[in-house]
This record gives sequence, C-alpha cells and structure tokens, in this order.
Amino acid sequence: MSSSQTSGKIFTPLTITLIIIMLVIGFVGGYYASAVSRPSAPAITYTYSVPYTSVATQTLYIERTIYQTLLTSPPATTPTTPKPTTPPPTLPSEIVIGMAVPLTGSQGEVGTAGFNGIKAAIKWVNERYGGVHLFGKTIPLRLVYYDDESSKDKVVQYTERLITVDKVHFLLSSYSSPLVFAQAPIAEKYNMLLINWGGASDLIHLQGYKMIVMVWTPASLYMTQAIDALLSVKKDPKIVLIYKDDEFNRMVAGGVRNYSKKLGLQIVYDKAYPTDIKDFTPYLTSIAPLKADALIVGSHFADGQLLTRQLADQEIDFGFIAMNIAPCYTDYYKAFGNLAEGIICPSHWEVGASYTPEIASKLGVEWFGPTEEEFVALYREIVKDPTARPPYHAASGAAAVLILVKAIEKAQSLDPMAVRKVLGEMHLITFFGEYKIDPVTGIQIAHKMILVQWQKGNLVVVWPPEVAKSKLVFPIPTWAEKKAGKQATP
Amino acid sequence: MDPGLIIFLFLQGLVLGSIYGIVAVGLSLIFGIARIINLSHGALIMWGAYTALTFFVGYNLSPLGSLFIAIVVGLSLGASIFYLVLRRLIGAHELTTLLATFALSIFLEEIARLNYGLDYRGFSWSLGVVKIFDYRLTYSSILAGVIALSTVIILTLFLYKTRIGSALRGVAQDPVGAYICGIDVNKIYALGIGIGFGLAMMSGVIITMYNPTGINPYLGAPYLLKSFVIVVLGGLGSIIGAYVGGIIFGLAEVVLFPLYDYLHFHSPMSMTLFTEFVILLILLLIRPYGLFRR
Amino acid sequence: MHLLEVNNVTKRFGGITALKNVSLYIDSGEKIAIIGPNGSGKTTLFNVINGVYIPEDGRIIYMGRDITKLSAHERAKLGIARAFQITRPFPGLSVRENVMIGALFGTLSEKINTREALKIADEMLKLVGLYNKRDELAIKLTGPERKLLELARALAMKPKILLLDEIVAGMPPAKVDEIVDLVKNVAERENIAVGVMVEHVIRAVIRFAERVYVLDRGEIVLSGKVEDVMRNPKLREIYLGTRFKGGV
Amino acid sequence: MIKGKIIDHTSLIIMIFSYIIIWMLKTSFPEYSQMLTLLLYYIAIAQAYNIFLGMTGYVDFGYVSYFGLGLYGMALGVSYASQNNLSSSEAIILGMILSVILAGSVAGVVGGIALRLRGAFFAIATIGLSQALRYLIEGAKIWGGAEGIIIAKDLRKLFGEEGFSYATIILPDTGIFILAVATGIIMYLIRISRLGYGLLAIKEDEDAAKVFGVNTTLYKFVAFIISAVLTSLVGSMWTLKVTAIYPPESFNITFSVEFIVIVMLGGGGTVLGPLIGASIYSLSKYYLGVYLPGLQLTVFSIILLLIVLLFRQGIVGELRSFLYKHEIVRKIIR
Repeated sequence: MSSSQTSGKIFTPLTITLIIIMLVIGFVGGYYASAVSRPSAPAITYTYSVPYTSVATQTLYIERTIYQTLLTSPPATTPTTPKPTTPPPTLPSEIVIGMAVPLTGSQGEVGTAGFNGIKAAIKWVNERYGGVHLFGKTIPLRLVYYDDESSKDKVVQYTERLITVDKVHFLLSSYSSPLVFAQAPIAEKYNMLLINWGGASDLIHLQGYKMIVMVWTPASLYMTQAIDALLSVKKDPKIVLIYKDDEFNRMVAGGVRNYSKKLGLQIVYDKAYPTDIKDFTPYLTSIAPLKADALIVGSHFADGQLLTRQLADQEIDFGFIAMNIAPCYTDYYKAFGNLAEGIICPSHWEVGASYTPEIASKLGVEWFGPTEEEFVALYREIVKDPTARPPYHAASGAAAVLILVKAIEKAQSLDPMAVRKVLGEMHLITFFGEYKIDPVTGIQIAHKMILVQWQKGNLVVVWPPEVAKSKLVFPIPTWAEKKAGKQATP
Repeated sequence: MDPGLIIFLFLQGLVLGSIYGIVAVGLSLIFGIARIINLSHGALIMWGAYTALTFFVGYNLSPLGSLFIAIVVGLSLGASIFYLVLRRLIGAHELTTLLATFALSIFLEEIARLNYGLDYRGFSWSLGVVKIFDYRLTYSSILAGVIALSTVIILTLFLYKTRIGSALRGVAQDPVGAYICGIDVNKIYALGIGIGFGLAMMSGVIITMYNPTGINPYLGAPYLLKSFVIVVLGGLGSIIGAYVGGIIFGLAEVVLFPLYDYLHFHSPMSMTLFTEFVILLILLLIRPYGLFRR
Repeated sequence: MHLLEVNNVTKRFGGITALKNVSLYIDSGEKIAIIGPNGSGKTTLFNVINGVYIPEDGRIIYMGRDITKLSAHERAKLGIARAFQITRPFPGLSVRENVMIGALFGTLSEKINTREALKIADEMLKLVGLYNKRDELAIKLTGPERKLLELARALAMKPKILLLDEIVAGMPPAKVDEIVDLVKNVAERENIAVGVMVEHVIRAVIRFAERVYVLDRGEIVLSGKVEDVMRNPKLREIYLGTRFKGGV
Repeated sequence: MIKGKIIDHTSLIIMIFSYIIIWMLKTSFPEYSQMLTLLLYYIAIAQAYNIFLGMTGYVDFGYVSYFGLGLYGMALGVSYASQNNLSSSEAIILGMILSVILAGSVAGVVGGIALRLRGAFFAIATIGLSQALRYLIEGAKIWGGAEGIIIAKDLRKLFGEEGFSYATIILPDTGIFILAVATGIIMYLIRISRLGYGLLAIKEDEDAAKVFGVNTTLYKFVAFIISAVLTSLVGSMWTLKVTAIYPPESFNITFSVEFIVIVMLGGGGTVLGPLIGASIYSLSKYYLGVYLPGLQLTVFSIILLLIVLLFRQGIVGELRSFLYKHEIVRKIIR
C-alpha cells in the first residue's frame, strides 16, 4: 500500500467535472423526474361508494378511492368467453393449482403461514367436500409449489414453469406486493387466472390486468376500521401515525390519511421510517411531547416488536394503539407477556370472527367451505401442532382456494376466462368473510377488516360491533400499570 | 429544545453507538489478522441472539450468562471453521475467502431457519429504567453499552499486553516473519478467527440486551451492512477505530434525526442514514484508509 | 545537455530522510553504477527517478523537460524503464504476455498493436534466452529466470534509460558475466543509457560502468570514474563502517 | 479489429455458439423461456461485472447501484414518455439513455473517489454508495421515494393492450439476449486488446504495472465505467420485466454478492468464466428449488463451499492454469 501516494490526486479535472455533472443530474433530473413519475394522487381522485351489506342486517357503505389515472387509461374489458355448455371429451383426473410462494427469505414466515392455510383448504376440498364437482364428477385438487425465496427473479421463473411445464390450471399468487407485481405480467401473458391472496396493494389492480382477482381487503382500507373504532370511544382524537416505508404500509398510511381528512380528524405526527430500522428512540422523543390519544402504526414483524419494546421502555402512553401484523401473531404475546395487553391489530380474520352458514343464509348470500372450527382443526393437522392458532394469512390463502373451487363449479369449466367471468359476478361467504370483487379491476369490495385486541392474554375480536366477541378497551392500561400486572379488562 | 432531551439523546446515542461498535469490532479483527472479509458475520450475530433467546426461554438464564456461552461457542466454531475450510484458502485471493464465508453465512442462516423457523421471536428481560429528566433509559441497554465498551478495552489490553496478543499482531503484520520467529501461524489464525466469531456471537447477545425482540434468521444482515461501513470509517483492521466509528454512527443518528424531523422530511431516519453514508464518502476523500489507520 | 539530471533531490518518509540533496546525471548511451551498502537509499533513488515516489524537494530533468511531478506510467512512456530488485513478474500471466505488456506500454505504446507487441516480446525472449519457456506461467520460473524476465520486460519497452536494480544479485559468476555482456550489447546497439545499482557484486560494476556514484545514508559521498572511486579509501570505510555497526 | 488465425479466437467462437444454443433452446422450448432468460440475465451481468472485477481484481460491493440506477433510468423514461404521449420506441430509447447517463455519472464520481483504494478497502468503501442512494431516494422522496415506480400501466398505455406482453416479456428477453452477446464480445475485445493487458497487469501487480507504463488510474476508471454502463443497460431491460421497482430491492447488497459469486465461480478475468459461473449458479438454484423446495439453499451453500475449496480461481480459471502447458487449452480457454 505504501506506494499509493502518487496516485493521490483527488480533484483531477475529470472527477470535478463528473461530480458537477452528477450533482446537476441528480438534483435537477431527480426533482423533475419525481414530479413526473409520482402517480397523480390526491388532487384528482374520484370517490365512489359501493353498497355493502354487512354481516349484521344494516347496510353499510365502503369508501373506495380510485385514482383518476385509472379512469382515463384504456378500460380493461371483462373477458367474455362463452361458457361451454357441453362437457369436454376428457376431463383431467385432477385439477392442478400452482403457486410460487416464499418459504424462505424476508417474506418467509408469512408465506409459510399462507402456504399451510392453502394446504388445509385443499385437504378440506379433497377429503371432506369430496373434490371439485364438475360435470357430475368429483375431481380432486393438487397443489404444485415452488419456494421463490422472496426474490423477484425466482418468482418470474417459477410462475412460468408452473404455467408451461407443470401445466397448472390455475395460479395462486405469491406473498407480498412486489412479488405479485413481478409475476403478474407472466400470468397475463399466458391468460392464466391469478388469485391474489398475498399482495394487498391496491395498485396491483389498477394496472389494467384482467386476470387478477383479490381475496382480501386492499391495503388502503386496513386501518379505517381502527379509526371508526377510535371515534366510537373518543371524540376528536389526536392521532399519531408512523409507518414503515414500504409499498404495503404506505398504502395503509395513505388510507388513514385520506379517511381522517374526510372525517376532519387531526393527525399530529405523520412520518415514515426505513425498513431496517434499529432504534425508534428519536421518533419517540418527537412523539412524546405531543400527548396524543391514539397511535396508529403501519408495521411488519421486527419493527412492530421493536417499537412496542421501546414504547414500553419510554413509558409513552396512548389510550389506543393499533399496529399492523406483528400483534396478530402469538409470538408477540410470547415476547411481551403482559405488556402486549390492549394492543390492537387490524386483521382480515381471526379465530372467533364468527362467519357462519347461518349468517350467510340470513343475508341471502351463498356459503361455501369449512366452518371456522373445521378449518382450525385442519390447519393444526397440517402444521402438526394441536395448539396452533392460524393467523389471517393462512385464512386468506385458504379462502383463495375455496373461492376458486366455487367459481370453477359455477362456471362448469376449467377455462380461466370463463372462471374469471364467474369470479367477477360471484358473491360468496366463507369462514374468511365475504367475497365480492369489482368485476373490472378485481379489487375486493365486500371483505371487511376486523379489529382484534389483546385482552387478558387472548386475542379477542372487538370490532366491528356485529361480530365483536368483547368490548373495545379504551383507554388501555398505561405501561406502568401493565408492568405492575394490570390487564386490559373490558 | 430542552436540555434534558439533549442529554438523553446523547446518552442514547452513546449506548447505540457502543453496540454498533462492538458489532463491527469482530469484523475488523478478522480482517486485520487473516485478511478475510467475513460475510458470515451477520449470521453469527443472529446465532448469538438465538443463543440468548434459547437460554432465556429454556433455562431462564439471563443474557449476561449467555454472553459467556456465546463467546465459547463462537471461539470453538471459529477455530473449527478455520481448520475445516479457511485454512485451505489462506493466501488465496481475498475474493476466494469472500465466497467461502458467503456460503457459510447461507448455511448458518438455513440451519437457524430449519431449527427455529421463521417466526419473529422475542423475550422480556427487564432490569428497570433510569430516568433522565423526562426520558427513560433501560438499565439493560446501559449494561449492553458498558459491556461493549469493556470488551473493547479488554480486547485491546489482550492484544497489546499479552504474549499471545503480540503473536496475533505479529501474524497480522507479517505472517511469514511471524513464522520465521517460531510462531505457529495456523494456531494464531485459528485463535484470531475464533475470537472474531466469538465477538460476533457475543455482539448478538448484546443486541438482545438492548432489544430482546424481532429475533429471526435474517436478523444479522442489516447489522453486517452497517458494520462494514463503520469498519471503513474507523479504518479496516483497527479495533479502536471500529468502536469509535460505531460511536460516531450512533451519535449521528440521534443528532441528525431531530434536524430532518424538524425540516419535515417524509422519512427523517432515511435521511439520517443517507447523511451517515455521505459523511463516510467525504471522509474517504480526506483519509482514504479510515480514521485510525495510516 | 544530459539525458537525465537529478538536482538536489530530497525524499523523506515521516521523520526519516531517505535521500538528502542527491544530484546526479546520465548522458545518452552512458552506463553508470550506483553503489552503496544496504539501506543507503539506492532503491528510493530509483523510485524517485521513475516516479513511484515524488520527492519533497529538488528537480528531475529528463531530455530538457522537468518530470519531477510526472507519474510513473508517464515516465515509462518517455523511456525510463526499470527492473526490480525483488522480481515482480505478473504471476498469473505467461512469460510472453509479461514481456508483451512491457512492449505495449513502453515508448512504442501508441504506435504498435498487440500482434506487433507479441513480435517484440518474442524477440526479447530470444535475446535473454527464455524463448523456450515463453508459454510458462511467470510464477513457475526460477529465481534467475525471473531476473531475466525482468530484463526482457524492461528491454521490450524500448527505453532510453534502463534502471537495473540488483539485476545480478544471487547469480553464479559465469551467469553474471553473461548478463552483463548481454545488457552491454543491447545498450550499445540501441543507444540505451543504463543505470545499474549494485550492493556487493562490485565485479559486475567494474566490467560494465563508465562512472560510479557511491550512496551512503541518503547522500552521494563519492562519484567519478570507476577506477578513481574504487581506489578511494573512503569507499572501503563506508562498507566496513556499516558492517561494524552491525547493520546487515 | 480481430485478426489472426481463427484458432486464436476459439473462446469467442465457443461463447457465441453457446449464446446461439441458448437462444435456440429458448425458442424451441417456450416453457423454459423465462428460466433461460434469467440465465442470460445472469450471464450478461456477470460478463459486464467481469470487465471490472475479473480483469482488475477490484471488488465492488456497491455494484448493485449501477443495476439499480439502470432500473430507475428505464422506469423514469417510461413514465415520462407515458405522461408526455411519446411513442413506445421513444420511451424505451429514452429509458436506456437515462440509465446510461445515471449509471455513468455515478460510476464516474465513485470511481474518482474510491478507485484510489485497493483490495478490501475499495470493496467495503463502495458498500456505502448503494445504501446512500437508497436512503436518499427514500428520505428525500425523489423518484417516487419508497413508493417506487410502477410502470405496468404506462407500458399498457405506450404499447397498447395487445403490445403489453410484447413490452414486458418479448422485448426485455430479446434485449437481455442482445446485451448478453454484446457484453461477451466487448469483454473478449477488451481481453485481447491493449486495455485488457493493462487491466490484467493491474490485477497481477498494480505498482509494477505503473512502472511498466500502464496508466493505472485511467485504465481502472475506463473499465469501471464500461462495466457500470453495461450493467445499467441490463437493469433497464429488467425493469420492463418486473414492472414495479422499489428502492430497497433495487439497491439490495445481496445482489452485489450474488454477482461476485457468479463471476468468481467461473473464474474472474476469463472470457468463458461468466458463462460457466452463471450456468452453474442459475441452473443449480433453479433445479434445487424445483426438486427440494425449502431445502435448496442449504444444499446450495454446501455445493458452493465445495466449489470454492476445489477451484480456488474459479472453474475456468483453475482449469486454465492447471492445463496451461497444453497449447490447445491456452487457445480454447480464455
């Protein structure tokens, strides 16, 4: 190394020129490009309401915000292949469902949960239900899957392999929005139906894809229920919103922002944090003096846990804490014990969110699939753990299978186009909740989030009131009280 | 801004920086002695965190006890990995050992995944808090900082005051010369890599003392990335440099954040991290080989 | 005008002064020797001349042009070639490619393409007697062969000045004569000035050089015709003196 | 530019022949076309990186930045074109130009600053770059910030409903193939040229190279820029395939490591190395994923370790120096 002295010229004319060019391009180009590339969001959004019949008898309205850009882009046409009336000469001996799913990598945990739910649902269809009823026969389902390692390269490869080599009849999506984005063009190319149970971003469905159907509630509606719940106990609350800077949580935060603006609520702090955050203390010191009533967090696993830990250490109290994903898992309570009391998690479904055939018949909507107890039992068989508690990702995966099976039966066809058409019109209730999509974009419009809260060591459904098993605890015990052993008791 | 907050943030920055520092020290040490860029450092940190978790949940052993287990396991793991794999690669191009440690890191992560699953685990270990004006600092995180600092001091004393320490430094300077002087170079390499691995696993335990949650098989990657940068900042191969680099990073995080928060940046923490990297690049312009290296 | 002039050059490393006010010159086609005990600054002097180090003080004039601030590769293009004391072949390349790199980046660099460079390389290898080993990897050569490779690589640059750093150290006497004759012939044929640096093999110097500089602790203490310097008692003192101080 | 006996250029012929075979496989087995495209993608990036890493021996951990800037260049170009009603071909060309400008200028700055460092120092110093870019984009919210850029709809608008498959599959696949061939040829031309010999000399012994007249600073810089620009072009094609890009993935350091692994697996500085390395890496990962889903990485790490122990200079590199005495080997394996 000693002789490197002579090469020590830093600011040669070349580097200086390049640095200047770089700065100019970086700032001017960056500013300009950011101005053009941002989706023209709130200024020209168009809101419409979809009449929505809730689980209970009264009719609610779900707010949908669709970007203007979608409306001006060429309208996607609903596939209109005529339904075959006669059975094809040879029916396959089994219906093959394909899936590239992250079993390892950053999305591994959730991917695995969904994967197990899907296996449980397939088991139900094959063993309890007897198989798919098609032209008077019953045909079993078979799942072909690959581990996509949470990587875009792999998901592209395996999606094509599933379609072309394994010749699957239908595809289930991967988990997480970026991966679904990557596989969508491939599915579209082969006109393959893709049931999206894992990518919550609304934007996937606003790109003009015709063959993607969403199972669960889109991200922008994740936290709106939480705000409703908050309003039911506290007038004019001061809200603190922090969220992880990723596609999913950005949509969640956007939903909260729009909804509270509409209701005239006050968000006193609204900041994002990077995905690999290691310390929340700076955020907390900014938040603490605001003395807000509610904390809404768009989080995943590690960051959600870290935030809880540091909130408890700093003893920054809120009457209402709602947090994505992390608290919905039992690991959360295992890690925090009593400190988890009172934390609220918005969820697509939880054990105890009693959607039953009775509710379905009361609403006059068709019921399909196992009951909740059946599903939980099957899930426990699959994961070989008699106490396992399926998270909502598992239920969502299972619902994808059930919806697909029902649509095949209704269409009496294995043609993806025909099934897609049926999916656009179908209205169904499974144990996961309601299913109905916007026929053009494939966005879910009927499924509704629920809120669950940790109360006395259990995750209890507290919202909406129709399906609630317990009352919402507000304000939740302070951190000091929780450390002393106080629990959230309704 | 009230003075209490400033003092609190300063202390918090010191604690955090101290942890960043100890995470980086192992990496720097292994490079200094054996010229190996240890890409498996992150995986070892993750194993340290799992050690703390396993012993806390299974045997109710506090992370303080796990520290010693982690060091012993790390030492023996490092030495055996050296004799099994790395010994054959000493003297090869730096890239070759890079590949080997990359493979090792995948292997370690996969073993953890198969063993523990992908759940984000955590445990509650609390020693109470100390109040600094209106803010609180947990004793466990202060302890983590103090242990990190004392480890660095002990390590420095070990390297500069003992016979084995000087043998380690000798090998780091000139393996051939050390060999001629009658030092068993292979043993010293094994020891050095063992200490590096031990430090990595130990820093995993220290991380759980600061934050006992979010433990999963991919825990180590962000720490590895950060320690790379810290190590360059301090001067690759320098123990004290790595530690001081960590402190600089920790302080920068708490000092810059309020600024960007005040300026209403969308994600102030991202801008803070960005500024840290810019500081690094500027420093490289002035001192290409880091703060603590000539 | 001299081909190369070194005027009052000083080079320090930290607190140590490796060269102190050193001045010397070489004329075109002339052969000089620089001798001195170990640690006297000879290698540093060569490094300063060919641009590995930039001196703190003093100037280096080459063909009437001040090259003090030029970097090593620019000086190489101007015709200053160098063979290292501790041989530094490019180990992963073949012998032929090693020499070819010399030709490609030497004084001819802009005028020839790789094929012509290959021709020059073969020519040089024949000259030094390594042609048979042209396709070996350089790392597989023996010590003396590496010295020859150094020489061939330096000659392939078609230099105007050739700086030979301990080129004959550690060689059997017969071989030394052979190499010295070889260098002498080539140098005379192509009008190359040669600066040779030796420590102990004084015999080679006497056969070869026209003038001698004696370097001790970074300073030129003696210079002049070979015979004069050899007879000077001070030379003996320098060598013996250092030996008695115990420095090897 | 290429003269001399045909046998001297065997490695180039082998390489082009392999590309043709891959392309023929791709057209005759459409069910494997994505797998083969991915193989070509790995080859193209490895070959581009080889120009810098393989030839000079400098490791750049921040190399993914240039790939990421390529992604961003194309995404920005496409969304700009879509909003300004440019034609589809203008959009693609604009995207590629932006990619090249972005990657080239950033590589220029980084090269100017960091190329003074050597070995591991350079390697680790460059890590900061990719992260700085990522956090800048996220924190300052330029280029859409963490929202990333989603271009599926823009592509639909530019290419029309029918052209969408063409834009997201056929066009990028062909582009990646062309880039794979182009980077291979460029690499070969560099390898046999003055630049190549200079770079090899730098790799072997930088100080000596300088003394023998190699303008090391310039040569390293040139190789760095060429390499970065080629990588960014591959990135720009990749954007069209994934249709949505986000900063954390675009600047993920794991990709850098992956690229390094591929180059070193085949043998840095060899013309055929990236071809072999990418094939082994990509195919073994693919088939392990097919036959051992869930366990593929465990097995893969062991295979990787064995290859490292058995072939210290990479497969092609090790073969070449092992069989160097044989003239035919020297000519075929480069």
